[in-house]
Amino acid sequence: MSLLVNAESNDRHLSKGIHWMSRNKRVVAAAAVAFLAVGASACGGKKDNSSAGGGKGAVIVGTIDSVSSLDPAGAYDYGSWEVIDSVYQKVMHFPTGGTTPEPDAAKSCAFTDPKTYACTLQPGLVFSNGDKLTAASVKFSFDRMVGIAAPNGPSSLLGSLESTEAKGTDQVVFHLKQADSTFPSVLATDAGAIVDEKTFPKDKLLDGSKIVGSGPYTLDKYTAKQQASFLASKTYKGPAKLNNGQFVLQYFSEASALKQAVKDGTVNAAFRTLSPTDTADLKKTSGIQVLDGTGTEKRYLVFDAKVKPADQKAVRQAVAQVIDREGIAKDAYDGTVAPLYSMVGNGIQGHTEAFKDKYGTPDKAKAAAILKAAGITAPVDLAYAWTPSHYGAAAADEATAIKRQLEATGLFKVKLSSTEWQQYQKDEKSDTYASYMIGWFPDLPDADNDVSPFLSKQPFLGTGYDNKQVQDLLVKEQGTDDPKVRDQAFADIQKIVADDAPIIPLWQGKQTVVIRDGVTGADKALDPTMFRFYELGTK
Amino acid sequence: MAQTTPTAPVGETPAGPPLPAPRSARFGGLRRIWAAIREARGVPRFMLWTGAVISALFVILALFGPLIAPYGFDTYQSGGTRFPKQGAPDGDHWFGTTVQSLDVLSRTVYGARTALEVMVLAVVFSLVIGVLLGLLSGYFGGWLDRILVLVMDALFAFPYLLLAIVAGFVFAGIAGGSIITAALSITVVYIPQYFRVVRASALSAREATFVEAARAMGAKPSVVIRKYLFGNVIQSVPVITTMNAADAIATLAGLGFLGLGIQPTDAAEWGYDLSRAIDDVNAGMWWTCLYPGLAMIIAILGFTLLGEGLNDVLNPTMRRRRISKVLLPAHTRRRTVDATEGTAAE
Amino acid sequence: MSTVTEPMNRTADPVLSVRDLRVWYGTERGPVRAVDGVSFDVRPGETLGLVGESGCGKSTLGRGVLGLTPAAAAVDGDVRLNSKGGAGRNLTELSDREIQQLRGPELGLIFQEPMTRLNPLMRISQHFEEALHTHHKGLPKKEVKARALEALRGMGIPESRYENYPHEFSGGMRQRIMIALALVLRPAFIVADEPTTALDVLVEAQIIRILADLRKNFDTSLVLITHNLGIVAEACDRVAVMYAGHIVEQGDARTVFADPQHPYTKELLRSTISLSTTGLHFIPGSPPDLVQPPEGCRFHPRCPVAMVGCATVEPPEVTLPSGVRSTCWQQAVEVDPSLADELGTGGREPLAAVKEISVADEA
Amino acid sequence: MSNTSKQSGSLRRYVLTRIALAVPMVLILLVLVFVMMRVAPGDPISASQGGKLNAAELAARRHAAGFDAPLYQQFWDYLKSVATLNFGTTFSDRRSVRDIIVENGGATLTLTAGALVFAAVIGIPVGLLAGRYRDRAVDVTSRLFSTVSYAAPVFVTAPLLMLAFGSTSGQASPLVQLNVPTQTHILILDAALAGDWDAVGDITQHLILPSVSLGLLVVGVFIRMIRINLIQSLQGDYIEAARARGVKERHVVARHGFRNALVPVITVLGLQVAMLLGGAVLTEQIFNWPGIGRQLIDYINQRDYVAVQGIVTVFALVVVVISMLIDFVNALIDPRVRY
Repeated sequence: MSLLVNAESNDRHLSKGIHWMSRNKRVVAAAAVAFLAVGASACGGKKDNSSAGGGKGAVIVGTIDSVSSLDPAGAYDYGSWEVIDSVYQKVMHFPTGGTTPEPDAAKSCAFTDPKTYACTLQPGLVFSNGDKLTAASVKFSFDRMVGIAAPNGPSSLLGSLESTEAKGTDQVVFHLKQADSTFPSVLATDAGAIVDEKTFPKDKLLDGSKIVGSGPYTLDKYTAKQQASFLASKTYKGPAKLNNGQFVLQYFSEASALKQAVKDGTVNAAFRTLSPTDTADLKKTSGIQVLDGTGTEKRYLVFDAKVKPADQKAVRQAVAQVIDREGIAKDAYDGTVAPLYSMVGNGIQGHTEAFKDKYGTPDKAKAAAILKAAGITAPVDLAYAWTPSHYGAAAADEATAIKRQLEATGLFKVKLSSTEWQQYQKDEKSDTYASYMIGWFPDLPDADNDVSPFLSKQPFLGTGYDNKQVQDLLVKEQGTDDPKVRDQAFADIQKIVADDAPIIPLWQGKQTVVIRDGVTGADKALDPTMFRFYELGTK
Repeated sequence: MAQTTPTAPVGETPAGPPLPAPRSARFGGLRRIWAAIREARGVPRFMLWTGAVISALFVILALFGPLIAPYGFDTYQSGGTRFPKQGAPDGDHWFGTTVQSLDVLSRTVYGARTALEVMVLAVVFSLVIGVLLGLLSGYFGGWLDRILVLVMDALFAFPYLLLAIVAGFVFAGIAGGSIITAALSITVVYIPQYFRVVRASALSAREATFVEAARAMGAKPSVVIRKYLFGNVIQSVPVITTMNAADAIATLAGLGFLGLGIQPTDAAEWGYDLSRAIDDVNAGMWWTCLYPGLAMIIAILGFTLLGEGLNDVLNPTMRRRRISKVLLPAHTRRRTVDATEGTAAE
Repeated sequence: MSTVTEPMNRTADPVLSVRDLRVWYGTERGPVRAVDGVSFDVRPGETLGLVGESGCGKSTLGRGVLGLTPAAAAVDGDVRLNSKGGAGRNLTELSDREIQQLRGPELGLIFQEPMTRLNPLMRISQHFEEALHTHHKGLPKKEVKARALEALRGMGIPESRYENYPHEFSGGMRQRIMIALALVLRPAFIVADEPTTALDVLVEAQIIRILADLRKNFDTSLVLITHNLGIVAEACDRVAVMYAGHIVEQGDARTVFADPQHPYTKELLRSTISLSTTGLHFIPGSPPDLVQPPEGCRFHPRCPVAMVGCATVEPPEVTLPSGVRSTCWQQAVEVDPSLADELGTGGREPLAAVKEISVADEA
Repeated sequence: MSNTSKQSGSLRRYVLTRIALAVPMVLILLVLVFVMMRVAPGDPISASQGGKLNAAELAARRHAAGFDAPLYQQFWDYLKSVATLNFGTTFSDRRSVRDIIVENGGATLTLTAGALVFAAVIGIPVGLLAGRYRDRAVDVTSRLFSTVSYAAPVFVTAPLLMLAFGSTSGQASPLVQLNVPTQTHILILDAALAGDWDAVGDITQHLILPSVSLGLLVVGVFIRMIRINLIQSLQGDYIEAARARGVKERHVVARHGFRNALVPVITVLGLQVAMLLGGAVLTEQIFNWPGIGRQLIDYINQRDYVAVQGIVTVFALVVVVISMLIDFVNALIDPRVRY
């Protein structure tokens, strides 16, 4: 009915001689005006956003990470842990610059026996909502983590945890399934985040962004995939010394956009992850500094010893002999990664330069000799697989670089094959590839975490490499927390691996943070274990 | 393809105006198109020929890419010396080099090759499938028609780029990012277009008396479809085809840009090169973005112009009699004879 | 001979007098001589029937008078409009603006195809309001509606339909609305271009009656373009027969029909079915191509009585005692044998042989 | 007015039938989307955890997440989620697609609207001129422009625009985003409601480049369609009739030409919204625009097909609804449609 009335009135207008066109003209005109106005006010807007950088003492950090869960039980990726680490407290933590865990919520912790780890909590800990943090809270958190075992959660890190026991209000005892020297480190990861039993449901993940922890910050405002704003917590009692009252995580979809933002000054800092080109360009930009620190990401060239020609040790060795890590770092990554000569990451307790010691600098003569000795006629046809959909765009460059290096020696003919990540995982496990590209992000800054997943009895990659001696060494190092014993074990493992070359470590990522002038503490914040947002400040 | 066999009821049917004469049932459409093209004038003519020339150049570039391009699409060194990384245009590399120290010129040329392959495949696929389904649906009608229409409309309702993205994502997962995959993901987008057009004209032709007659004479559906509907439909197709060709290039690049297209190590693809070039643009390196971008725009432009021109020429409502001003010769007054006085007067 | 109209026609001088009007279209192949030197008069309240095969230039002539020819056309000649608004000006020399102002109040046009002539998005009321507003600035709304309804009533359209949309009317009603739209401005002169061809017989009769009444009610002069001789006989005072861009014969309708002079008129009359004729007669061949019209008399290729000379020399226009004017050598030579010389020696031999061939070509 | 009730009745009838017709279409759409997503390989778990866990662990988690449930089960859940306008909950970050639409829809809406405004402001006048003065300079140039703008993909124009006008990414500066209280989830509205005009300025400034890049995608089509339809409507019989009644030329063109050209134009332009939604995906990606399109790409990369399925469904539904609205508008403008 009302529709009709409109029609009617329109026609009345028409008959009064106000015609459609004139009306249309007016509409267009209005629109035009609006658009111009937009333009004008835009110019007005410019002033205010250039000042965004310093405003309100907040440090704004841009990133292309994304958050999958604000609840520790569902969070097992760097993006989420950036939040978790700031909002929640853990029994242990890694001190800035260190890789050996120290008490955080705990006053003290120790192995009472290889399978029992006991902690005493700090007195008077409270959550940001005022609830008390007691041994019960800790037990609740760990039981919950294991109980929910969320598909996207980190519960697998607690694989060695048998049960958690709360004695009184401040005593927590962790009973382990088997001896696990890395358990203290596990407690220091965000798998050990302590949640408020009054806020979090016992058997399911918490929905929404109203999260409560006892960490250095509270989550003030959260817009998924856009922005997370953190305010210094008034109730925090812990080792961290905060250099800012508020920091903001701004989430970007594209590295290029992030780069532009830090260039424009709409963010004070950019962390994870700019393209090599961007980083190179920003280094040249005035008013902007680029800081490098050791990262944890590693890239391995993995052989499948069940597939020809990778089944022949000589072939693997020959590749290890000629592969030029410096070249890959330069050609594919503009030096944003560092050469890696051992499966154990640089700066990790127990790291040795095993591959360098054995093979020295790339040398095709030696490689040729190795092949000759094994009676293999060059060139060897080697298939190398990589995936374009999991390791970023530069993966393509890395694959090409490897192909080029190997073929340059005339000893190999490399056939590149790229497969979408889903299929890639299946193929790699089903011994389809002779050699392939694998990236590794260790959960703990512990040598064991770099080697055991690949060399244990059931490795989760198709390596076809089964070495009893190595497996025994692994059991040995996991059984003790005596540094000397463990270091020796790792040294032996790395030596054997370098000799058998089932996996050739290629590079270890650098963490790069880009800051605008006036941002302080970035060097300290850039910690291999976890980025320390509280170290950042503005002059 | 049997020509008019005596059994075919062609001879008996009156040559209805909307239909080509029986003998030229299959080529009549094309002939008419060619005639229309030849008599094109003015803007349509301009668009038609510019488009044609550009498209031709594009095709040549693609076909003879290996001869034209100074290097291969994945060549990174010559004579042992490695190309500069992101080197600015100079004597050796007129268009500069990429982040992978590949020659931009060569990448661009080979990109045309890839684009052409995918384009041709996509158009052919969608043409064959779309036209076939359209004819069947329009000719037989019934539940087959109803279902097809629903499905096609549903596909049509999708934002086409979105559809291509989803399709690309599906196919890429199944078969990896090959040229065929890309072509298929694009095909999905265009089938409905052909289907609609073809079905519409098939429907109208189906009602036409001569087809009725032909069927009454017991002509096999295949014959009727081939000789009548196909000849009738053929005219609307060229326009869509060229337009889609243009679209296909853009869509392919779009997929490549989102990393859902062809694998970078398999072929040179403009969209992928562009996505890699975005970083360079922000770093003030214009050449890696400009040349593939330009090449793409020009290629699309060529086919679009061609399509637009064809549309103007073939679409009767757009056709228009050329204005040629008339100059009237001096008037010769008609002589009059007045019988009322009975004398001739000048 | 009707006695009512005769004296009026003779005395009053013409509302519209056309002399040597030419309308040529430019095309790829060269100019099409759609109207090529046409002269006629229309007196107040008179109805002139314009007949001829389709494609002979009838419609073009009508539009040419109203200055509605397309951009590609060239028009010249002398079209005097002696009505109040016309003031004896030559329409072919007026500016677009001036002629536009004359269209409606002075010159009306009724179309062949009524279905598509009304704007589907505008109510009937809006059509009338538009027309009246254009030519009578500031006419009060009530007045507008009153006049519109009056005109509609005249055409037998009920008031209740005033606010309806075109698609809600039948073809005949639409044509009546079109006529009402033309009449509401009381033009002195109306061209009706085959107003009934698209309509069924009953409606046709209706429309024709309406048109016939025009001159009684409004003293409007009318040029009625048609190929239907019956209509002419029924509704027209005078008739002009067109062939290939020329008027070949014109005069009092009854006289012409009773005693056609020009061979083409004869053929035309024979080819129309009537009770008298037995079987269907048709004129062999087809109208000539107006880009290269035949030399001499344009009808000679199809003319049953053509003479050799007809093929080369253009015939003069002969005004016969009856007042009928015919453009044909037959009459010309009868009236003034001396003209025969112009046809050259043997020019009066029949052209039969030639004709056979030309007909053969056509077949 | 005897015809009042009749017309409104017919209009109502028309609307109802049109809605009824849309239902099967929607159903087909749902099936299509569902099937596509099931044909699509991979799952969020192996995508996100693939590098970290061994095969057995992965399988266990896939089962826990119900990715191996029977298809009819999954389809039923899907239908329910659509029926409840919830569209499912993303796996990778456990947001309900409804929330995604609410939180990110605003951004997409703003962007698309901006693009439409730009396209309309440029396209409509130019198209009308081109159609009115066919084959004159204005026509030829506008056609070339439209063809070029049509030929240039977003991801080519966008970087070039960035290069030319200095790039602005995101729908606003982080601080503005931070300080504008969220009410409508349409940032520019929220800012206006909060009376923070600097923010509005900042937001609009960020809006311009993306809208222009996206608008260029369709402005060509705008021009082309308007031109063609105007030309065709100017060839209409009623145009000559109007001239014969001595209607002023500019009224003939405006009232009879333009208005009648409008009907098909509206339809086509409406369909362009679909095209815009598609283009928005790319634009949002490039300009870091926090709209639905960008979410879609994120979830595609995470193989989160619950999310992709939900978002795609919403997109498709939006298009269906829009095309329905267009028909209604046409029914209003053109009385014939109602019958």
